[in-house]
Amino acid sequence: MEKKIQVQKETFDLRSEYDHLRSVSLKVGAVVTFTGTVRDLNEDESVQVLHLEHYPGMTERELDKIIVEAARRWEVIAATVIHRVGDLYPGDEIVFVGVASQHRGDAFAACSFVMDYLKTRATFWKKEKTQEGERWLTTRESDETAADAWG
Amino acid sequence: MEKKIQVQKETFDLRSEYDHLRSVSLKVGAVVTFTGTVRDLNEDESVQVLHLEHYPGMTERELDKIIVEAARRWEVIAATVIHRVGDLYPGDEIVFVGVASQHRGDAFAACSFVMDYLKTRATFWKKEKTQEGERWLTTRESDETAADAWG
Amino acid sequence: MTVKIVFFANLREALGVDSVDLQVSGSSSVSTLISQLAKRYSSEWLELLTAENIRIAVNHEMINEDAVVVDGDEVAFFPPVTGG
Amino acid sequence: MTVKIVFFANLREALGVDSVDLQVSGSSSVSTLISQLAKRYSSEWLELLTAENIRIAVNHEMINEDAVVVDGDEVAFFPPVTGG
Repeated sequence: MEKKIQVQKETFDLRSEYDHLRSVSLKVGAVVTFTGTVRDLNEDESVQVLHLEHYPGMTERELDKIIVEAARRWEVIAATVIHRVGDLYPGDEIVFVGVASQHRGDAFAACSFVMDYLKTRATFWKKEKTQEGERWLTTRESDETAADAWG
Repeated sequence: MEKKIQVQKETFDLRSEYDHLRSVSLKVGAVVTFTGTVRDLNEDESVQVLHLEHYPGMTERELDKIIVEAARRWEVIAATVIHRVGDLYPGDEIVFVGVASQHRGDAFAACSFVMDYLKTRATFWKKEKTQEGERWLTTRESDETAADAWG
Repeated sequence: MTVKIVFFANLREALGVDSVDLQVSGSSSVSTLISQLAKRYSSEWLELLTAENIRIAVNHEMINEDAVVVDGDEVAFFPPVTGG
Repeated sequence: MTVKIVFFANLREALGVDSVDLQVSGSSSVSTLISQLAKRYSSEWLELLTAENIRIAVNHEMINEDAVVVDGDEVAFFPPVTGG
């Protein structure tokens, strides 16, 4: 399996990431990508800036483990996770997860599995800056439920 | 909901399609894309050309119905289906499905639902040209099962 | 009345034609159309168009051969779809 | 021995520092490190580092405060992660 894991301030280019996933093998028949963006309506306040912090070294290691676990459960030819940190604004891309497999079922399952884990278990902290001030976020219950559903 | 449905000979550009899906609303928080490519190992023969035929008018109408059904089941802000027809070669992109939603669960479910239906119920016919000659394909059982699983 | 009849995939290849305009008197069932086509072309058409796995659509909606078609309708015959 | 101690998110903000190098004699438990830090800085550190929701990692692996650290280890204190 080909793995690519990056935590970075810079944005990413969907087309380049997709091309990389496909280039790994002619056996690739399905590529599923997920792109998450900062929305402007978290809990009814107007989010102006979302600040993300990670633990360099540990975060990448955890993302690596999540990909390895996905590849243990499904057939994965290549997987990429790119997560941005720093100050992000509504509309900004925040996370990319891409999975290439022979068949679509594996690609869909592995991609959504990685996202569910990433949203809850990965070592990131988020601070929201709104008109009312700034506050560190806590894990959202809905995300916990999604991750637990994978058993 | 913003819908885009195209059946065409030309290939497509993932980045443009993604940009279109995102541009529909600032409420988009999740974009899931599926890209299917022609593999070179269908049923153990070396596929040289895959020829796809559709029923102009009827096929687009069915794709439209499938998207509408997905939007009835999940929250969908924008959805795109592009399917190629004509002669396709191993490595060629054959289908793109993209869904933009507020939340990732809806985007993943709607995108894989559309793909499962598309793979079995949409009005396409496929002819495989291998070294041993050419033959029209029949629906694969695995695809039927995937579509039936949605109830 | 005139109906347009279209064929797809291996059925199209077997018939050697992708579309036919057929004049019939008054509204007819699809079965009647098939008989007319067999009379005009050959009995092989009857066999191919009534084969067990052949699907029929009128104006892009799947129907069965008892359906009645009217002037201007488009009738399609095709083998089971294989999906995209 | 020397261990590097790092802090994240609101804990880092509360302590006002993101990393500390601490010299301790021989191998020590994380609890001992916390006591040393409280001695060096203030009793507020003891409170903040032993708060119920504080997680601890040694060399990027989650552990509890009974774990023993050795020379060159990196010890991290942080609030529950919120995910990406």
